[in-house]
Amino acid sequence: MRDRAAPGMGRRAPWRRACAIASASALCVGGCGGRQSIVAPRSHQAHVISLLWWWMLGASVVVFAGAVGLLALAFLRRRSAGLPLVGKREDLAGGMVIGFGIVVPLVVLVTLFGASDIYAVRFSEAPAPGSTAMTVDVTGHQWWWEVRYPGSQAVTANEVHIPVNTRVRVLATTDDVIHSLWVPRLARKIDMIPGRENAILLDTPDAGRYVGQCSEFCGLAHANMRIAVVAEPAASFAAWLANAARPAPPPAGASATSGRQLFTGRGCDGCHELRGTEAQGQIGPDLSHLASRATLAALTVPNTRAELAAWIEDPQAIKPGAHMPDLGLSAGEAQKIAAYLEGLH
Amino acid sequence: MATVLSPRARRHVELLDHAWRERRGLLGWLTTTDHKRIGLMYLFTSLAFFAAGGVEALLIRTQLIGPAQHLLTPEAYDELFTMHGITMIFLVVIPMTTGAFGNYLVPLMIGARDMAFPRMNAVSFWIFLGSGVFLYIALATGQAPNAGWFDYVPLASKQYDPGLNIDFYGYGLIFNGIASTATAINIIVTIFKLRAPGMSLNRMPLFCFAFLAAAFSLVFALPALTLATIFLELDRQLGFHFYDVAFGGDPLLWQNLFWIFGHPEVYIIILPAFGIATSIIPTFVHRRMVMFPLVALAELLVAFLGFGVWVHHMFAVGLATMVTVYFAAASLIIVIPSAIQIFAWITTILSGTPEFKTPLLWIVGFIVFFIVGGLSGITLAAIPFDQQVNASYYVVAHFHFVIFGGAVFPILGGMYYWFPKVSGRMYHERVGQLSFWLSFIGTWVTFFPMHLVGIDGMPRRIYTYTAASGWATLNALESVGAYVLAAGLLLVIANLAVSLLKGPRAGNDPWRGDTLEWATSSPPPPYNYAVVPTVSSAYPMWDRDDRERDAVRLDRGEGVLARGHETPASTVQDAEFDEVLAMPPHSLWPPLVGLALFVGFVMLLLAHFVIAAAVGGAAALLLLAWHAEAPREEAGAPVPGLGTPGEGAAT
Amino acid sequence: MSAVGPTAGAGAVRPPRRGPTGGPAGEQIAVARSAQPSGVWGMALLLCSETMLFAGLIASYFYLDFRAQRWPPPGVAAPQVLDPSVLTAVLVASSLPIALAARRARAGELRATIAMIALAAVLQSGYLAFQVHQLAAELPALHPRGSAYASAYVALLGLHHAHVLLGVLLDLGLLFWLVARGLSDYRVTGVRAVALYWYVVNAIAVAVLLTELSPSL
Amino acid sequence: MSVRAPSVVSSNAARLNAIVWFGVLGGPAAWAVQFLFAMQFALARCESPNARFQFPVHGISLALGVAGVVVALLAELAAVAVFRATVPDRGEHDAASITRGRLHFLAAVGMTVNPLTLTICAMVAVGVPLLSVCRQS
Repeated sequence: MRDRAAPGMGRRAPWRRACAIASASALCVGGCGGRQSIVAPRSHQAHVISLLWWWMLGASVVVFAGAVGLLALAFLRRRSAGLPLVGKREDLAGGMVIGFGIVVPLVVLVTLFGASDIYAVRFSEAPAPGSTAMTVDVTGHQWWWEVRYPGSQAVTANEVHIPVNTRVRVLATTDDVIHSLWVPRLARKIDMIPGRENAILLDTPDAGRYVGQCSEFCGLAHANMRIAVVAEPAASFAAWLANAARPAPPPAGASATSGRQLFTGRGCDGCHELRGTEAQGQIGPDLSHLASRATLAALTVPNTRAELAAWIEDPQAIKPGAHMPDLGLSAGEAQKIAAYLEGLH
Repeated sequence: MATVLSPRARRHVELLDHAWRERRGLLGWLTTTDHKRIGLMYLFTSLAFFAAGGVEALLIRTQLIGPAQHLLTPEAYDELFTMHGITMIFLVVIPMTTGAFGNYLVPLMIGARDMAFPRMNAVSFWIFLGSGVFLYIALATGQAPNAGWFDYVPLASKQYDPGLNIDFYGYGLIFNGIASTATAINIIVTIFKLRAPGMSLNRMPLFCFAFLAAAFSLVFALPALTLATIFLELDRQLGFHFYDVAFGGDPLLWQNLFWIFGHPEVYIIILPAFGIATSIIPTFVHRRMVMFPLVALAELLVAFLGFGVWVHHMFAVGLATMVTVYFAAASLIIVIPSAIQIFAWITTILSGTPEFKTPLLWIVGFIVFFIVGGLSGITLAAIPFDQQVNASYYVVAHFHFVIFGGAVFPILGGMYYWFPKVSGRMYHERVGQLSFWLSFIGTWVTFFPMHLVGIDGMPRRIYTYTAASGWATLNALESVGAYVLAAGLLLVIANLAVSLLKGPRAGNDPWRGDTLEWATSSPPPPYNYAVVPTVSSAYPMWDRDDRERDAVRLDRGEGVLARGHETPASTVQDAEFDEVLAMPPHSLWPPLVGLALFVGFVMLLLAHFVIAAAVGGAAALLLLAWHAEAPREEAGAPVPGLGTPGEGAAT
Repeated sequence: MSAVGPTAGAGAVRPPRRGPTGGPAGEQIAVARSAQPSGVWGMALLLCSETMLFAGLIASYFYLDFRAQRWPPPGVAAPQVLDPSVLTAVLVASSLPIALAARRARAGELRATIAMIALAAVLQSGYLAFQVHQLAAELPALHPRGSAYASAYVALLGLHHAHVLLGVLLDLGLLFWLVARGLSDYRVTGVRAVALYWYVVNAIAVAVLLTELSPSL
Repeated sequence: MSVRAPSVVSSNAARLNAIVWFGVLGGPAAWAVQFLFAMQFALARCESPNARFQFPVHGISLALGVAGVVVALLAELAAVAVFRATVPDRGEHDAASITRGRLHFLAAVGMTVNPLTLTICAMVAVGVPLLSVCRQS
């Protein structure tokens, strides 16, 4: 999925090919249009922006080559005074400055202003309320993302599920400091600022998992505050949403049951909520369906039982600075709690 | 002067030597008001901070050399990248340019004998030194600022950063701002008032236009930062609510105030570099700058438009497009003054006969880097694209090309260019060129790949990244480049240090330079010029007959002003001789005032407000005593060779 | 040509004056000069910086104002108009003795200069005393810890009062040296610079007053 | 024109000096006013939660933009006029020629700066009305 130029998307097909080829060629230095590359776009607005980038890059290369070429020429004819061909003509030298320094840039810059800041900007502007099929509330926390689906009980963290080919309005807010939601392949970034309700549009035709990251410095674990957008066909999205809206499933098996007791007994419920149980903590992520997530600690480690146990036992070792305290659990206790949480599908 | 003097001329020079004798030893340096010694103190202090900032940078690059490294804890990493930014901007580039180059060279270039306010010049150095020590005490005690150099609230608020870290930031920058403002005012008044008679605005070296523009930017931009940090400390120490949404404050107030300062700041950093470039190029290209008036304009216009672009740092905060376009438009047009200068430089080099000696090499390197940084800057004025790469490594690449390639390269070129003038000795050319090529390659390898990782989605200020991100190769490359760059910089220092002791004698004018500083001996005497220079163009050293006329006038004792510690002042626009200023000699008050302010700010930091107020009162008394040494008055009598004071208005 | 620069505008065309002898020791003062003295230029630029500081302060006040739903917030009384207006009028009035002091100083009349500065200093410190007393009385009612409005209000007045205090200190320092040493070109320039300082402070005082009272107007 | 006779010099120079400073500062001042005011109106309209700032931002932007363009044009004319009036004469170094050279220099500066500030005013004046009111970007 990562680097393949996805199948055409109507009139936007040429752009897609252009970008895919270009990203493959230009950025293979950078690990081949990596998982967070803005030049491997998977949405219309990301396409527009990457196209804008390729045009600006092209123009820049021309300017740079021209200027450095002139400097090289100056080196080659360092012994002969005057301009090439025309010789000592102060008026022409002045003309060069006015032409290359004022006239040409003026034309280019005014064009760029119209093309990007007046025209292209409308594709990445916030969607007007009510103009989209659905809204998702994403709230930044130090250092994880809370995801809620208005009109549904569903609450999750660090993984935003959206249906493909659907205009989704993401309402980006913060619970503490400034964060910035940035999933480069799908949309421009949007800062999450106290007291503001900022919005961006998510709308991709391609099912897939798109990784993003907090891009405004937000403290110790800023580097480990990643997010994934999971775009899936409408049917499977509906199924996921229905499941996510249900209360947490009961523990299955002995060790899970004792894990369940440890969860409340050792104070995990002080921060975490398990919907439909007495665990009603509101500080950390909702864990009602933890097992349905692919990763832990905001995409720091994969969500396997071993990693989960390790994370529960010593959070700081996995994510330095994280607010999740070390509860002094024994390895065994951590294993039991992990066994329980791994059952929460 | 190198030329043999007639007995009469020598008598005048002896009088001057007597009138301008400097104290020796440590006390001499402590109490000096000589712009050249103050400039040197600025130079060495900011070089020390440059070393510190460089070490911080190398630690950062080493931590990022591969995925999931553990050289630094997140706490240490946050303090290091914050201190790296603060150091390089407030403790290196500004003092190095306005402080060292401005102090040392502006009076020489305009044919003056000192700055307009010599004692204020000294006090601004001591305050700068104090602020630097203040900030590094924070690092030494493990509570350095750790919220990034632009220190966004609420992360920087008491709630999320309870230690002293941010208080060091707030008071350190207010403290530092006093010094910068004083220096800026001093430079402006010096350029307005102390130009040698005949040096009308259009005959002023472009170097001075650049420093004038930078100084004006400082005067008008710094108050915004001071205000923002005052609010910050009121919030943190007294529980005010300027930035606290819960009580009707707004975090964006900080961002606006900070960037109202922060963007002009970028031009404050780059403008002196323009000035250095425009004084090195004509010398080594053996011709005058093409389009002198446009280059002068470009330098001033950049400073002016720089005040209307700040929101392009905030395109992602969710403002309305119809607000942000105002800033986008200005951000695009501000490119044109830079384009004018770039093509003026290139055309001058192209149509002259360039000698690619070390100083010119650094300037050519600067032009190349500045073009790259300028082009990436244009892309950041395209709102949608900026909203993608904002706060990513693409931006880190952009401003390092502009600040390191654009500002530090000319500074190093300037250090080579004026080394003979300041030290009287010549540096080693071969080693000089080697040091350039090492730094040039190092800069490319360090900063260019940052564009690519930025495009590839790497945010700035992350202390670690995963192997899966695909950023490892480029980051390793960047770190290697950083070591190469460090080697190049060390070679520069080594070259200059060794040449200082062993270099061959340079003479007054080793380059056949174009501006006045090359007219006097190397190093210049305390009074700079035995005779007030005659000026009839912007390239006075290329008007040989004027220099010969000066020799004659010295012989006749015209325009020598040997009666005392004096320098002539002239009218602002046409530089007609206007009055004779008696300059205050050495004074002990400046270092004392600096010390008092240092103690005062430490008390503020520790929230001992009463003691701080008492220390402030002491500082006020020191300033009162300061004025006991009023300069000797002038009678306004005609001065042979200069004319009658005040006659300017008659023409 | 006079010193009408592109900037601080601190200079009008003046005929070069040969200073009349005056002052205690009959020393010659007021150097012949057609441009503004450096001291006046320096003060003018310092005041550019100060003006930017207060421009930012006032801009911040209104920024928080229009970001707010209600300004001042519920439960906080809008400031009363009369007292601050009268006090500011007094402060602005002190521009007159200041201007006279500058003129007398250039004419070399020491006593008149001292008298005028002293008079101005009395007016200014009277203003300061009353204002500080007022603010101290208001503080309990609107504690700066209470709201962004209170923060902005207190900071606005506090910084302005500090500005005035600085000016009074300048007055006193100047008086000290005038009494001790009499007039000289150096101190004539000093008087002119301090006068310029007060013109700007008084202009700012009016701006601060209008800002402070904006909720009540 | 004859700026030889001292009397003519001073009066002429004084007048040209006033004109040339308008020629240098007119455009930048026009932009500064347009920028500060138009942008502030838009900011107040879009950033304030309460209804007392419902300005017609499109119109304001257009009006101030046009005003800015006009002032910048006038300044340009002033600069051109002084530029033509003060072609420097070589060789002389009397006060008159110094002043003339300086006026010529400032005029050249003005001639360059005004078209640039004019462009900014025009770009925004035309651009803003094309944008939807207060849409977040």
